[in-house]
Amino acid sequence: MASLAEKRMDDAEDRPVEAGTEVAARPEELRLLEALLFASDEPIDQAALAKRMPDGVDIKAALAQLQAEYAPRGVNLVRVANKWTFRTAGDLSWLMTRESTETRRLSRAAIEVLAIIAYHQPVTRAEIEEIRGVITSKGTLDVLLETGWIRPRGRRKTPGRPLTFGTTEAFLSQFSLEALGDLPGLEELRGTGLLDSRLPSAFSVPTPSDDTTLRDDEDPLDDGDTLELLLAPAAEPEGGGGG
Amino acid sequence: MASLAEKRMDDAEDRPVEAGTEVAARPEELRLLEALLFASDEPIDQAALAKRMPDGVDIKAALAQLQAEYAPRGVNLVRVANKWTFRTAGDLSWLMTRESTETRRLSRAAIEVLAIIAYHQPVTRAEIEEIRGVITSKGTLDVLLETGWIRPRGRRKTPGRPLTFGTTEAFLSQFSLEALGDLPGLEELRGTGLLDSRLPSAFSVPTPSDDTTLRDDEDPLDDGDTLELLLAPAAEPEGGGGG
Amino acid sequence: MTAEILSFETGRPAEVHDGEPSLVVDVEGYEGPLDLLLTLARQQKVDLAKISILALADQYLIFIEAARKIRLELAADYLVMAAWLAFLKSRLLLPEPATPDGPSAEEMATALANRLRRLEAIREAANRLMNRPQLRRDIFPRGNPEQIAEIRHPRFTATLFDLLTAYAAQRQQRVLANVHLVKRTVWSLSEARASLERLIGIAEEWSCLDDYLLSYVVDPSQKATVFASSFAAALELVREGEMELNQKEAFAPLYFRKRPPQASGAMPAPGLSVE
Repeated sequence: MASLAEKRMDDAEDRPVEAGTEVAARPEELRLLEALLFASDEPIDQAALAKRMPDGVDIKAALAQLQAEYAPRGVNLVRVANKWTFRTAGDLSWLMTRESTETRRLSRAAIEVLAIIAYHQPVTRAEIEEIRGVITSKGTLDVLLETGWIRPRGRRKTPGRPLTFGTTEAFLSQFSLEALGDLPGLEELRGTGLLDSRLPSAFSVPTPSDDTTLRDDEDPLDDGDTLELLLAPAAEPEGGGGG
Repeated sequence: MASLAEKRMDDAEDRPVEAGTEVAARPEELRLLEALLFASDEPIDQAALAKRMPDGVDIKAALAQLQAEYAPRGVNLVRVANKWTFRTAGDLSWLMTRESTETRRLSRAAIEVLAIIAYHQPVTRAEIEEIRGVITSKGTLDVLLETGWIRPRGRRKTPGRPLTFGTTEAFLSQFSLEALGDLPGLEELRGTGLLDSRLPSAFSVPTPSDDTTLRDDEDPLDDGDTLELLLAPAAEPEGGGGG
Repeated sequence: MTAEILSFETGRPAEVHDGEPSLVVDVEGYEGPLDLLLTLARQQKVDLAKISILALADQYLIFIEAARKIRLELAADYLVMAAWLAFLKSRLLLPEPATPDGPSAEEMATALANRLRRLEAIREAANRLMNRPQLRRDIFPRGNPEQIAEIRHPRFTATLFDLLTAYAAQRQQRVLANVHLVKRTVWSLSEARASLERLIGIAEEWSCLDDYLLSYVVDPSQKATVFASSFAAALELVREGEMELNQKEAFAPLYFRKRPPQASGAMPAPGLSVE
């Protein structure tokens, strides 16, 4: 058996011939153990290892030695639930992640909410819902906050102290706007045909501003405000439960 | 050593804190590399490794060093299909056999056809049959395609537009070949002129190549080509009906 | 002779079933005539380059004869090869014609020898290939690979056009919805008349229109439109002789009653009589 394997090794050109001299005296059982542990598709306990290994090997000692050998390496021999397996060293777990970006289109609802925030800011969730005529789901605001294009500005000085939302600089850069005032107004929207020209004369489009200074009717955000709290429906009783 | 290690085993579930002194000076990049390569069961190419490693690391040198370090071990760093991966040492196959799931037993005909495809690629079914002096049954090609070791590459620009076959990366991986040039006995075969005298001079192919770019005398596969259709005898009139 | 032919059975490299009886001309076991020829050639135990094609042809023909004697079904390939070898043999034995057209017998013999060499070479290569350490047979990859976690960072896209379209569409939709609501709050003339007709059905005596209307119309914001429509409708009903209206002075409350069947002017109204 061994001679067959040796012959195979001879025509395998991918293995360098010389070995590190300092490990020349490494006991063969360590090689066997590391091969078994490496190839196993699940952690193995000591008894199972012993069954596979030649007789007379002190498995416990060999495992201990192997563990010590691999301790400083990028891969460690670890014991999980009394079974042994190789695992990436804990301090290198960052290597085991890959970051990637994926392009996602905003949902229709998100774009609608974003548009209203842009034109009507500072605006509360209840006001957004009044304009849209539908409840805004928490998910929609979550997504918009994730884009970084909107931000909670403060709290409106009304009962319930609802959050006010506004747009960010990232919003301007996303839509290639120099300033929020560059958003087209009523006449321009009419000019492009986006707005019906027969709208009642009382119809108006606000002149948007993303001035960061709070309005008179706005309070600053509370210290304890976190996004989690900000978006909880309870914070805005008039918003109602997300439909 | 054993007693120390034992003590470590007892209190350290994960890994001992201090390192063996002989590897204390081991460069960090070796740890990173071995972690990356150990974690994957697929070979990784140098470029992909470089992308994950800190800048300024000489990947090639580090890989060579890692390969030398692991050469005497039960797990070796090998290069297959120009990519790097850890594999159990070839001489330990006697130990690992129980690990092996039912290995595919190829028929003699399938082995021959595989070898012809490997050494003569790109090659058509008719050319395979010319070398073997016998019709290739559809079943033989089916079995080989199922292994994933061969693939239809394109169509030869000759009457009947027969398929050309070549080997895959899985083939190189299966037989631990760094590249097709490492096929055993390839040099001798070339020396005897047996590889290139077979074909008409227009198709002279002195060396096998699994380069995915098609040869001058190859057309790409048609959109509608499916394996079912590809292997139907009708596609290669010169192949005749399966024996 | 048969024994000699069959002796090379044992020399076959692979896939001959061990348990088979030894006195069988086993064409089935061969991968075609070239394989058979190669096996026969091995019996000559010489370098294929120096093989006697003449002797090989003889052996092949004898084998085929033996197979035919025991009425083995032979694939056409074998018979074609036999015919060709018989032809080659006769060419090799006869002196070459003075003006040969096509390849000479020697060239044909060499070509055959080369084909055999090629087949043997590829078989040798196949053997060496299969003897290499094979994945999951001799050597193994990491059995329990660790997944590389993918951290996805979404990049959201939206265009200014999307934004403006969404805004304009929403605002417009709301405005139209408001206009619709306003329409519903306006009392049309016919609505007013229908209401008044219901009212005068009750009011035999002079009643104050304002009181009726106020109790009828709940929403104070609708007061103006209700009064306007009702007044117009009331005038219409008076003109048709259905009711009588009475008002003491300008801006005073309006009184109305159902017009008595024959009481045109019989009962003096408290104030200004509209007729």
